Amino acid sequence: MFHLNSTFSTLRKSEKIIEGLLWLSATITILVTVGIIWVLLSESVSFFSEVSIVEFLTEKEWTPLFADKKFGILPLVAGTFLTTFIAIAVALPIGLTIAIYLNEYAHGTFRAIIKPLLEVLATIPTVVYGFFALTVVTPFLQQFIPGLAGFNALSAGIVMGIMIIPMISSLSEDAISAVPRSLREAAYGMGSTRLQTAFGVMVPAASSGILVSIILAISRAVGETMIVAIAAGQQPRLTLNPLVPIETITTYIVQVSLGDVPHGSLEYRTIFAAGLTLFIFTFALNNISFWIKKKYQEKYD
Amino acid sequence: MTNSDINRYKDKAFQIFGIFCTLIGLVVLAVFLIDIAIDGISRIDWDFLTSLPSRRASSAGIYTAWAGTLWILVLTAVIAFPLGVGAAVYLEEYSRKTKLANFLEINIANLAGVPSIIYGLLGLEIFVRQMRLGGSLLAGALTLSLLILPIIIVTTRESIKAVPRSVRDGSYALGASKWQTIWNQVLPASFGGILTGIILALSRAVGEAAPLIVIGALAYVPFAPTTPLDEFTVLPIQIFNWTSRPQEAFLTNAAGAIIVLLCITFLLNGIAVYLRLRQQKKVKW
Amino acid sequence: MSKKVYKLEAKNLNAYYGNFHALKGIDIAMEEKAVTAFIGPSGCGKSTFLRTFNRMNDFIEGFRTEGDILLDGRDIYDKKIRVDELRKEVGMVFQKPNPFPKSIFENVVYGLRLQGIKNKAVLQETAEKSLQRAALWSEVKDNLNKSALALSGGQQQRLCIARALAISPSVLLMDEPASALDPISTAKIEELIHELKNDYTIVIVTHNMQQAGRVSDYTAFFYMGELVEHSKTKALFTSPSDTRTQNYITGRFG
Amino acid sequence: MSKKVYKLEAKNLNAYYGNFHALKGIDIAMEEKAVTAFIGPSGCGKSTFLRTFNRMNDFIEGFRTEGDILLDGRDIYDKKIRVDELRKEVGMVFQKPNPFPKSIFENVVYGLRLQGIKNKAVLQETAEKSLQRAALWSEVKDNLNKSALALSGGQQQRLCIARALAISPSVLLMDEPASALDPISTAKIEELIHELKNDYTIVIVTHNMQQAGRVSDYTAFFYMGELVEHSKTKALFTSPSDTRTQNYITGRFG
Amino acid sequence: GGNTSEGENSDLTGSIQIDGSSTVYPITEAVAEEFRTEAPNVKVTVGVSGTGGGMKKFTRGDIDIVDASRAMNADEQAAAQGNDISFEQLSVAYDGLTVVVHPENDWVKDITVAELKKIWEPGAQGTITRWNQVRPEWPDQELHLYGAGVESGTYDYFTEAIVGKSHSSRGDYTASEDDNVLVQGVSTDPYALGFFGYAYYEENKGKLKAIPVNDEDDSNGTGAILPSLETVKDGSYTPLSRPLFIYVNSKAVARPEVVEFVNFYLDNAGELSQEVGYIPLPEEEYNKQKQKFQKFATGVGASANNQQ
Ligand SMILES: Nc1ncnc2c1ncn2[C@@H]1O[C@H](COP(=O)(O)OP(=O)(O)OP(=O)(O)O)[C@@H](O)[C@H]1O
Ligand SMILES: Nc1ncnc2c1ncn2[C@@H]1O[C@H](COP(=O)(O)OP(=O)(O)OP(=O)(O)O)[C@@H](O)[C@H]1O
Ligand SMILES: [Mg+2]
Ligand SMILES: [Mg+2]
Repeated sequence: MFHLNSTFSTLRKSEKIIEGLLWLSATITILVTVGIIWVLLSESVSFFSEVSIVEFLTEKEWTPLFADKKFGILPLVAGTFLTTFIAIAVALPIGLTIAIYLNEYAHGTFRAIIKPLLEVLATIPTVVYGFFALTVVTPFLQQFIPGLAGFNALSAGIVMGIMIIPMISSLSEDAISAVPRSLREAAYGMGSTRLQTAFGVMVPAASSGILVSIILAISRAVGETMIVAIAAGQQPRLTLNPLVPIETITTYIVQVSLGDVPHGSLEYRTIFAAGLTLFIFTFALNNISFWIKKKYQEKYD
Repeated sequence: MTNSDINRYKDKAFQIFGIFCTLIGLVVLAVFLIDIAIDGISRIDWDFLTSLPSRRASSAGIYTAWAGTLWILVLTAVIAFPLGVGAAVYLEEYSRKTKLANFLEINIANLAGVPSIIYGLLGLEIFVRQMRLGGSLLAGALTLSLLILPIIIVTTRESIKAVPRSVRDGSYALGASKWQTIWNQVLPASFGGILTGIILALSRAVGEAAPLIVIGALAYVPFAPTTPLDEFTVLPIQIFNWTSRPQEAFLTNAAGAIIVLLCITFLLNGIAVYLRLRQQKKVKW
Repeated sequence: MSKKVYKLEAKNLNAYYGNFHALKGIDIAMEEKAVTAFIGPSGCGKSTFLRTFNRMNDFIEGFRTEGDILLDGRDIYDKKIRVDELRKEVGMVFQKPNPFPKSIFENVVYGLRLQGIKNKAVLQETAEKSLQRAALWSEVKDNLNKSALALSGGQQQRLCIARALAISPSVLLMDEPASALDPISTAKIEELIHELKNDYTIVIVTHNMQQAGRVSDYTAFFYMGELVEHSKTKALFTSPSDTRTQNYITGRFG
Repeated sequence: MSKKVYKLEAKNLNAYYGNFHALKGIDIAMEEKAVTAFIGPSGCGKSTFLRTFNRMNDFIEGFRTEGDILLDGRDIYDKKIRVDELRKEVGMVFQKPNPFPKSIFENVVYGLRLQGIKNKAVLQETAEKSLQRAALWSEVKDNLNKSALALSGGQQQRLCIARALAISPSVLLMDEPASALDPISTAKIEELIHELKNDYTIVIVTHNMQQAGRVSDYTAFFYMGELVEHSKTKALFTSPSDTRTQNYITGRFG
Repeated sequence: GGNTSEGENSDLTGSIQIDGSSTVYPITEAVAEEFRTEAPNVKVTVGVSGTGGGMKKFTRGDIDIVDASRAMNADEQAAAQGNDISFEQLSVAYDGLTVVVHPENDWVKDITVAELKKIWEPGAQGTITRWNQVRPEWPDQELHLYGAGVESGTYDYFTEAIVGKSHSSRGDYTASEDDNVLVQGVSTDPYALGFFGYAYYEENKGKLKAIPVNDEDDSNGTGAILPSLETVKDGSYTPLSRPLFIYVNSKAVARPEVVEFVNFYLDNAGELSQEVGYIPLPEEEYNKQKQKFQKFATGVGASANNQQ
């Protein structure tokens, strides 16, 4: 007979406790979200009691701190979208290429050195990046792009892209190297070149991890503040032209919350409305990518 | 040209492109490091590391700032590591693929995109005001922990996922409980990936100024913190503060402080790289 | 007269992967301290059935069973049953070798460590004994701290067998344990199975009918999720009662 | 008289994993359109040797060879040799099934896609032909778009064989291709090997001496990294010239 | 160091919490630093969460003193009252806003307040876009504007002084909270016109050209006047010099270390503010502030005593 009510019941109890603790850790993320929504909503509600949502969403100007106040969030959304897009356009090809190159082409020791070196890029304070964009990248680009303003979305986006390269390269490389060796062998055994192995087998097999790295990178770009605050100007403007000054939601929020605007005023509350917009924005983005990922995974899992 | 020649050229071309991309990263990094070093290395000396803040750039030091940064780093790691890994383990190993799990997944990815300043506002409301921690190290570390939690969770989940089913099966078949399997097999095998995530996360935390300012971290603190409930400043605040001063000499100070900040993160990275390498030698399937 | 208690029993067992009906109304009872071999064409459900005995299928999303599986007369799908205890009782060796990314020694003593055994001498002794039984000791005794992943496929599989033996289960499930082994190691394993059946109840999935003939007391033939025939091995191989079995064992199949 | 050109040849081949001397001075020559079986105890270096023919060991850090491996008289470790071309010429089936996490269809046509073939009809036709040859067609023909990972072990392995056949190599390396297969599939694969040797040169690693006897024209016996004996299969099994071979094939070993 | 301090005051202990404007921060930092030699056992901490954030904390009673680059507004006063906090406003220095152009700009010799208004008023957006629209003899070139971020006290003050109404200006200019960023912008753009703190001009004289401003009011100096220590201090550089403040909590002045600190602040603000790039108030103005504080401190002290 095998025994069940053994001395291991303490073990069983601790198993339950551990599971409970783990569950608690996971649900903390919900509490954080609830907290954020609460913080954002509590002030946004009184904001929207003074400013109509229709105006907020359709007005094409954002001038809440001027005497002539206009509360159209679109210019900030456009700025956020623009810089994020540029950053991802820089970071995705470069980061993924690096990940594949390191995994499939580079020698093991080379990879072991390069990977952490690149990760340093993500650790440089963003203030430094901001000044780099303003004082190095913009003047450099101005030599080729005549119409480029001193403050612009382009330099800020490019530098932000450089900053998030290691997010994509390191996490994607991790994902690719976690693909079982047998798959790689199968691909090479069929006469694949390294490139074909990478794109035909490794990248698809690691797609979930790669997608995650991209989402994280996008999220980081959306939430980044200092680079855009310093290098992109602070001019809310409804445009997708990367050559002119713009303002992003994050920049606006940090400027106002660290600025001299009286707290509790309508002007101050705009940051919560803007924050809420960003929150909804990323929420939609994440839902879409989650949905894509789901669909994609179901096919092969 | 035959098809296979084309493939070979593509392969070669990609290799060159790969080297090129890697070089871009490295060159930019080198430019940064050299630029910062040129600006700031001369400023770093014993006095700079041991002096208190001052209006005179030449006698201002970063003692309280780096002490605060170290405190924040350690506290944040201590808080965020178990929380993040715990949440990831729960989501990956325990939770069924239910609506709730889906919701949690989206929710976490979502949190990763919330700008840091909003975490600052959250921390101000919850930790500083409701929990009455004031502008203390603990309040700061809690705020930053929430900020980096999503990064840790997401990356940890990915590395847990990468542990082959067969290893888990082997463990369960020997009578291991769920937690024993996780503790003895899954976590050790995914340790390398988890570390990468935590480093990326902490590196982000260590560079943040804005949310800490919002929760009430200070710029001028003439004493190094001795308990988690003390007031504090951190290097990024000092750097941020100095870069906005009119005097050129403060910019040099900022560069010096950046070097110190980078050294701290290098040290952190170094430890992690070492652990990761050791790990990769052990785990290969 | 009280009903006879078998070591392992399945009663009208149905198993499903989602909508796919993998096991169809299986009834079987296995004697204690006997070797039962499961044979049948690839994909017929041998592995699926084997894995219900230690509930390894629990992890597969969408997998579910109907009917009962009894161990010593107790339903192992009962709510009160602790799966980890069950698995200590019912050891398993898998089709593909799956050593842990640890040293050889740590692989073998893993099960003991789980039970909280820390005594170095005990661990050492058990490791040696188990490795010897699995016919691996002589090859690795100088390298116990080497990573198990550096072993060849066959060595890895023998290590997995040693690992399962170390916790002395009363039932041993083996899913083609020798399919990656050379004849010499296979012979040793077969010999070992002979020895072990004095103390253990063994269920082995195999494709090698010679092997089934050599090692097993009973043989069960599966076909497309059904248990076609279950009887003494000799009887099954010499006078199968079902034509499908007949066709299969004479290779006249498909 | 010009020297005879063999399909595959190894000349004084030594191979090392770091400091471990895995293959010791191997000399062998294999005829075109013949089946050669590698046999020998687990860990003797069969897989290692097999994998030098398509340079799959290149990926293992610390692995290196001395001596020459010739394909059609050309040194495959020559700088000018293109490894991907070599591997199209020298197909491989592995010990553990390793299907891509793609659909069954995409697995089979993977090699064709590599070569830039996009014609739907050609792909479809090749897929069907290859799956039929690998004795899998009837089981999967209605599910070509199902994920290959949902197949059973045996089905997966047959899929891998189909995949290798689809690019029509001239040499086929098989590392225990049937160790996860049931007798019926195994018989089919063996039959297939018989058919294929009209056009292909086949090297097969096997633990099953019956299998070696059935499918191969030549057999090479390895022992502890050495090639002990290489001759016509019948000759090797009936009158081995080395006592180690004798001991091994009679199971008197170890 | 402080000229009126008489050696150490080492028996004074406690802590003083200050937060608020990053503009005022350098002065407070300098004072706190000097106060360390005066009273080594008093822990003074200074934050930079902005005038808005500082005021919020101040009106909730979280901090003792707030640095402010603008006066407390009505809402904030109400909040303070609601929390039973009374306070005193003290001026500590001037910040001279400087109008600057690119150093190669050779056409602008001076500018009038009216012209500035023409450039910066809300109606100018989209219409005043070229230099010659401001003054016909200036070139027909694009006009690029740089200025403080709209959330800053600097912007507050500039619009008040130039346009006549706080927060009333055009929006199509390059704004930055960080004046160094503006310096960078103006010094690389030949058609730029910008404004920022005097200290930033002082430190970057080589890269910038300051423009004399004419307020067309001869009662406080005739003609166009360049910002300088003297012109700001004597009040002739108007209207672009603004005062910077600290506010002191009435409850805090019950603590001797706070009183000591504020006195020390007012004693030394002149010298120290100049050292960190701001412009001191005239001497008599500091005396007035001190008297004001004296009255406040004793008055509050008395009422506190009365209540006991
Ligand atoms: N995880 C799964 N999801 C869905 N179907 C599965 C899963 N695992 C196995 N099956 C299907 O269940 C059937 C039985 O599989 P099982 O692995 O038990 O076969 P088997 O008899 O062990 O075959 P083999 O000898 O090839 O190992 C097969 O048709 C297989 O395709
Ligand atoms: N990656 C590796 N690193 C170090 N040693 C290895 C590696 N792979 C194999 N070996 C060693 O080389 C020897 C030959 O291994 P190989 O896999 O060629 O054996 P095999 O004859 O194929 O055995 P089996 O029949 O068990 O598959 C073994 O002793 C093995 O331990
Ligand atoms: Mg099976
Ligand atoms: Mg092998």
